[in-house]
Amino acid sequence: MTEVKSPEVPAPPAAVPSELIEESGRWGRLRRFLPLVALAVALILPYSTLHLPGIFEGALNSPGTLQLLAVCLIFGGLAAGYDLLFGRTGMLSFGHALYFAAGVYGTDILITRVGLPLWQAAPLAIVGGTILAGLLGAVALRTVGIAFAMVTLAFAQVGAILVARDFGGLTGGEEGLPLDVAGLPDGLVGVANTVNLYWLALAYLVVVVLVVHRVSGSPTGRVLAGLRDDERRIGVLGLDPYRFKLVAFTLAGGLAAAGGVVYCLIVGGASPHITGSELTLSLLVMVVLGGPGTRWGPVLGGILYMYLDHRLVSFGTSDAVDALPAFLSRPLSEPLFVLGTIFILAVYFFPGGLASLAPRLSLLRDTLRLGTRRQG
Amino acid sequence: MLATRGLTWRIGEVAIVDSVYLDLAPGEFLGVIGPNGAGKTSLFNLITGLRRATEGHVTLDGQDISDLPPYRRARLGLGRTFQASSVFGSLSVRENVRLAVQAHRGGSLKLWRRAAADREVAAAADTALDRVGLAHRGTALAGTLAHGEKRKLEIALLLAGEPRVMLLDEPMAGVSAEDVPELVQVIRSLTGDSGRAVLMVEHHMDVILELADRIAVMHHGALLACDTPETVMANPTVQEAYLGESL
Amino acid sequence: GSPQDTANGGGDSAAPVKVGLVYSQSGALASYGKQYIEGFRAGLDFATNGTNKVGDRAIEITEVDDAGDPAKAVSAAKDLIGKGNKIIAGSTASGVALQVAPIAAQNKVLFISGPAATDAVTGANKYTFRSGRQSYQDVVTAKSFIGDPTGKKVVVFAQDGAFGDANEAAVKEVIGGAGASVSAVRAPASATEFTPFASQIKSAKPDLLFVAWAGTTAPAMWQTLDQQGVLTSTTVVTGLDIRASWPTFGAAGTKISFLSHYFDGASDTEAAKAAKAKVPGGTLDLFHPDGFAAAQMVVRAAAEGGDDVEKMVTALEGWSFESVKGTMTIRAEDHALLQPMYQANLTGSGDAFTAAPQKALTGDESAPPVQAMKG
Amino acid sequence: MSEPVLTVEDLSVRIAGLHILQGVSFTVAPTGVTVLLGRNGVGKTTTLRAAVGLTPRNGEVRGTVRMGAQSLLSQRTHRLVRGGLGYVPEDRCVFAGLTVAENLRLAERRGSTPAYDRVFALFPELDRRSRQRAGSLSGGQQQMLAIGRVLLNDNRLLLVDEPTKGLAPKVVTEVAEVLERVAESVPVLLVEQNLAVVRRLARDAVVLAAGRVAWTGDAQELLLETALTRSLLGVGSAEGHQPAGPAADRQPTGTAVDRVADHPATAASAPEDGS
Amino acid sequence: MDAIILLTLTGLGLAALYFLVASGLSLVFGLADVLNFAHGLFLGVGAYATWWAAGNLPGAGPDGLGFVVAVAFGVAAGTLMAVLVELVLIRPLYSRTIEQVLVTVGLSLAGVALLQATWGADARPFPRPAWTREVTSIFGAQVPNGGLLLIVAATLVLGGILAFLRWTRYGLIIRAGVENREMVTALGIDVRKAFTLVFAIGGAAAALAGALGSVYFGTVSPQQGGSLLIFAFIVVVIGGMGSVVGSAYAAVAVGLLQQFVNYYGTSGLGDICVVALLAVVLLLRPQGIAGKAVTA
Ligand SMILES: Nc1ncnc2c1ncn2[C@@H]1O[C@H](COP(=O)(O)OP(=O)(O)OP(=O)(O)O)[C@@H](O)[C@H]1O
Ligand SMILES: Nc1ncnc2c1ncn2[C@@H]1O[C@H](COP(=O)(O)OP(=O)(O)OP(=O)(O)O)[C@@H](O)[C@H]1O
Ligand SMILES: [Mg+2]
Ligand SMILES: [Mg+2]
Repeated sequence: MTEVKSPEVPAPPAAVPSELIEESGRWGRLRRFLPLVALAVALILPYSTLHLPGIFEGALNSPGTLQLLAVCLIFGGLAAGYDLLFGRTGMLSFGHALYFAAGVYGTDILITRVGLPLWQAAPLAIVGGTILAGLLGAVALRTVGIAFAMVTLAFAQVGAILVARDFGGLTGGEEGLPLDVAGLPDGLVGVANTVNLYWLALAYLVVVVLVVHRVSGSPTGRVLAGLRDDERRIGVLGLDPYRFKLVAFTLAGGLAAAGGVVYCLIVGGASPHITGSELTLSLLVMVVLGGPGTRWGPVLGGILYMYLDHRLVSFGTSDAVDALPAFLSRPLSEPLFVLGTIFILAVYFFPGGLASLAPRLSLLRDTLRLGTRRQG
Repeated sequence: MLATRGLTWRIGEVAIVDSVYLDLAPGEFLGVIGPNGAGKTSLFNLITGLRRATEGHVTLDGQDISDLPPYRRARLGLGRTFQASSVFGSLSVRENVRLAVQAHRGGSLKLWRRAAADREVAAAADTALDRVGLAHRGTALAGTLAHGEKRKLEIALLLAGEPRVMLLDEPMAGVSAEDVPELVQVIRSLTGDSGRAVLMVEHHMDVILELADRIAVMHHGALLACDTPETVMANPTVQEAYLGESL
Repeated sequence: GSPQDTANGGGDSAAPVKVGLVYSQSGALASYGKQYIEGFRAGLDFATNGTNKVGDRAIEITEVDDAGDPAKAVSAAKDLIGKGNKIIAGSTASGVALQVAPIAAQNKVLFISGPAATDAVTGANKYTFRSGRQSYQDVVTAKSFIGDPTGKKVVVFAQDGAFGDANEAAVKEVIGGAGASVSAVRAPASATEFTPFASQIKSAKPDLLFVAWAGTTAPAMWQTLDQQGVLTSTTVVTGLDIRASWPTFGAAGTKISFLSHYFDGASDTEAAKAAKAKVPGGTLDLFHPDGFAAAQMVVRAAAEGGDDVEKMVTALEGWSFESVKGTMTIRAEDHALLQPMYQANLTGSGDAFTAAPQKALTGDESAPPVQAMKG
Repeated sequence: MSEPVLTVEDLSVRIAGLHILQGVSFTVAPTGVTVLLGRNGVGKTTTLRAAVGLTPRNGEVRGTVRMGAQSLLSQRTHRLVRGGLGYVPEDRCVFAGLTVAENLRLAERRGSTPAYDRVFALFPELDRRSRQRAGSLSGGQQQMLAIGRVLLNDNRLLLVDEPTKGLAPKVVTEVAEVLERVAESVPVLLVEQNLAVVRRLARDAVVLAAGRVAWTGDAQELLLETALTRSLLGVGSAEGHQPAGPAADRQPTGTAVDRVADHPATAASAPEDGS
Repeated sequence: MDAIILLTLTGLGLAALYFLVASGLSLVFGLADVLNFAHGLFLGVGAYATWWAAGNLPGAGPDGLGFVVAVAFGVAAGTLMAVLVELVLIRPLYSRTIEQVLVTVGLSLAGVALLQATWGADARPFPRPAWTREVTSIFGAQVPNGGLLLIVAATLVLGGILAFLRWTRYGLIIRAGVENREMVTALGIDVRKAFTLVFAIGGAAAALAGALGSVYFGTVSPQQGGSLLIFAFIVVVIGGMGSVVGSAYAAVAVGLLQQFVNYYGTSGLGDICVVALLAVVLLLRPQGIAGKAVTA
């Protein structure tokens, strides 16, 4: 027998696309409203002067906190968009950062270098990012599995090189390109208006979640879920797998580009940090941390990841850490050390991502309740 | 209706499928038998386009479909099941069939409609499920089905596409003996509709003999015989190559 | 409450002066950040005579780590501004400085950029100042190595990207403008093998080679230039990096003419002595003067401006002060910081190298051209 | 009857939700060949693989399997094999990229001298082709290699899965001879479809049907009962030299399916059933 | 002419460095099926351990035999690290590819940060024999000895790995394990040990690459491993996963391409050409140069 080893397609841990199963039971109905509750909280948040020491530096409505939250929301949306590829269609792309970067740099360059107003620059950047994703996807999708991951990685690497190379001084190379605020509406400029950026980020997240969920529940979403399970079978049913994968890839690219636009506004510029493969890897981590293919997992994963990424910096320099002996405080003051350790632990202790916590918690709750009932 | 002309698939020097000429008439039920590794599944793969033949052609209604990708062939009315059940494990049984119906009816590339809202698709899917007797399992995840149920779901997926030529790859494999007669009934009903042709690989000789109009015997990639069951069963070469080896 | 409430913190004269420092405590530039903050503390001590007070107002410093990431720096700056800090300083990385500067302008707070060397900070806007040198000053110092540039052939070897672009442009302007013919050899910052570039340089036969290279690949680059005989065939000028990096020049170190922003022993001012006494380890390094000067500027701004940022700006513009490097002047037009620059050479081998000053350029001699204020 | 070398008790195997073995119990005598029979897909291979600990990851094994007093199910495969349980897999599984010599070398066990003489005496072909890549051997030669690999060491029990599958009649005879000689020194549990081989080798027989034991007893006795073998083993295993008329064949086999399904319940009375 | 010889030889030096990094990656990727993002960390561990040993370990030093001892210590440290990683982190996740990727990503983040926390972010001068800083004149081209050392080391490593795989029992087990893991256990061999061994070899190769790469660069820094890793990945994929010989070909192709394009083209084009090569190879032959045909 000729034993043939094929490069494994690292399929995401199978999860049920929740849009395609009907929820039932009291808990199921209750869960439907949880996102609305979360949205309501998110809407009220900027009006709250609540201070959560240790969790945020300032009051909830302080610009610093809102800025942090805005960044978290963006990444929640990005992760949800990436999940459309990875968790819901089963495509492992290592180059998703490229389309995000296209949105960031596209907006920045169009506003700062070309001098377009935001309302022209933003749609152009999104359309540009989407077209880029469509073109590169059309090429990359001729491969599958690890090869696909590597081709997308390669494309993203070219993007990173081009940005670093700073052709014609367009991108500002390693220094990045601060956004020229002259082209922006006043409401988006200045620390006092950070809340507007927060609204923008929240809107982005809502839009992405809406799109992802809507698409997942659409006929196309059904095909995508099928593609994740068995691509061969989709072909035999008379559907062109390539075409649907391209649709998902382009759509996810477009969503990432849109996220880039908002991110550019929030951070007030572009820097080459966002072009690297590290960002794609972090997206992957976010999705897996949250639970691929689950309704809210990737969003939560993205938010949590970004929160940790920002907050661990101040955790590292906090007095509590400084007070520890050197062999502990030195590593702990490196945010990446803590973040890396958290991933590793998360992989072992939440194998299905955060989303798997909910059922487990409810299991725990049920056991507890049973226990108390028995006692009572 | 379906014809293969010198269909050959080589890996390196070895011909896995070796110059196969087959003709399938409308309404005909052709059984394919042969020892393990004879190339039966590979032949199916060549016909449905999952593998590209190194030589030879496949024609459907006289049209050469050798260069078409699997999905184009499927749209022309070629449907198949797989030897190892390949259903969409993370979707519910009902969603599996709805996906197949939707694939057949078109309109899959709609990003903003609610898939669940399409009544016609749902109705057609339920009919297909009914026919294989899986209606009561509609909400179960296909990945959690028992083996025999998966085989039935495979057939439901096939039915949903309303193909004119159906290729069944060992539909009975792993089906418990109690379930065999039921499944045989389902398969028999496939040809009941006029003009549909079936090509079925099966190791259960009794099933083959019960259903097939003609039997093709494959051995080492080549077609050893293709004739009525009586003739094939009496053929000494077939006896030796498949039915039982003499010492 | 409304979302805007806390954004405009009011000032009252007995309240402390709040100063936010956003710089790299972790990440690739952590050691630059460390020098900066040590210098800052020494400078604050020096400028307030050890009281850490301006008048009767204490100076309250908040330090935030940006890990070299502009996005984190912007978040931190917004947070600090939101909490009523009127003065932000720091920015170890150029990318951070460039992204924080517009925020300062948008919110009308004072921003004193730190070690970030990019020329683009100069003249960025009315509220942005710098406490360190800029690339252009490096290049002017480099020019001082070749005497009369007329008819000379100069090659710039720089890495791709904005840092390299800025250096190439500055050399073309400063040395090319003085009559030399300038060409450039560029290499990717990520390059690990430099022979092709060394060959290109060598075949150009320059009278002066100006190298602008930062990052961990620098030692490999120098070694290759040395091995291919570039260093002995022409005058090679580059900037002298922090002390810890000196041994990494290896054998090449003694063959290079260095321009220097600062090194221990380059100056012997009162401030330098004070800084030396205060800095842990007692040895000054490249970016201690930046932190020191930043503290002096902070104290000046707070003393003269109170809580009024406009007044702070006025107080700083045109101000001359004695700092570690000697006399520094904040040019009113574009907030360039005119300061002495040094020529130096390295001697020694192994791990023990010493730098010796060859010549000092005054602040006027190394002054960059005046920029129009952009914002 | 002396202590059995292998005891299987109430063995159940589930793979991917499929209940393949449903409480299989039988024993293997300490000498001679015990043959495990049954139609395709009935679970013969699954039984052997469960015994050597090679059930796939998504599988679940219950029950007990003992070799002498040693319980096998809790142990890892390589330990079992080192402890003297030789396994020749169904698809031969020679390492195609390795030479014949390398394939054999791989099978050497630490602490015992490999019996190359024994192997090469049985299969001179392997000696001659020792530098050929195993992938380019013919099916029969590959089968020799697969058996040779196991015979390199002294074993307490051999599990051999369909050694004659896909082999030319001449080679089938050779393999049968080899097994016959091997069985003189080591007990063998053999899965075999070729009834002629079974007739020649087997002393005891265990017949599986639908995941259960349908019949156990003396192999020769089983083979004498044509109707019984037919009903238990199905059409595929009908003896080749018996050119049964197709029309005659059609009716009985149609019912054979149903009868096999009944067998687990009627296993005890099976022998009489055939008369 | 000079230029071509010089570029070829230095390009081969670069290729040797890529190969040293890629060989371990390729082994682990191809044989143990783990996409090891922590490989850069193994590199760093090897480099720092060598650096530390040269300064602190009795008998080790920057010159002569002492240097050999230092490198041996570095390689041992890298090997140990790799073995621990396999035993503690990878083994429990066997066949869960995505989780393995994540764990190695987390590990590389945490590990590199740990190196940085311990020894600082800045590059440190690397102890090395004086002759490695000099050049050898070959047909008029001044070829750096550091590069030649890499070429020699890479050739030895290539030969060593091939010899190991071909002639040792463990090599046999690993080669057989790639074909059919299960059957190897059925012959009475503990295949898990063999996979730990694959990691050990990968770690050793990485540590050696880290040590010799640092000799070549003259410095050691925490990020060094990570920046080489991306090219190593490209080399592994172009070469065909799991094929050490394929990696060698691919490394030579990538090294020479980069070197020549950087000389004759504009800066940055070299990297882009390499990436383009990867894309083209993958589109034409998804299994890589030496990869086996992908089927099923
Ligand atoms: N992709 C492949 N690469 C190499 N060999 C292959 C490949 N696919 C099939 N083969 C070989 O081709 C032969 C025919 O396989 P095929 O699956 O068509 O057999 P089959 O007749 O369906 O057998 P079965 O009854 O066991 O299902 C087998 O020997 C198989 O090993
Ligand atoms: N890994 C697996 N996953 C799912 N089903 C399996 C698996 N392995 C075996 N089976 C199923 O278990 C049943 C018994 O298989 P097994 O290989 O034990 O049969 P067998 O008696 O050896 O048949 P044959 O005579 O064809 O070799 C078959 O229906 C097969 O499809
Ligand atoms: Mg088959
Ligand atoms: Mg079997």
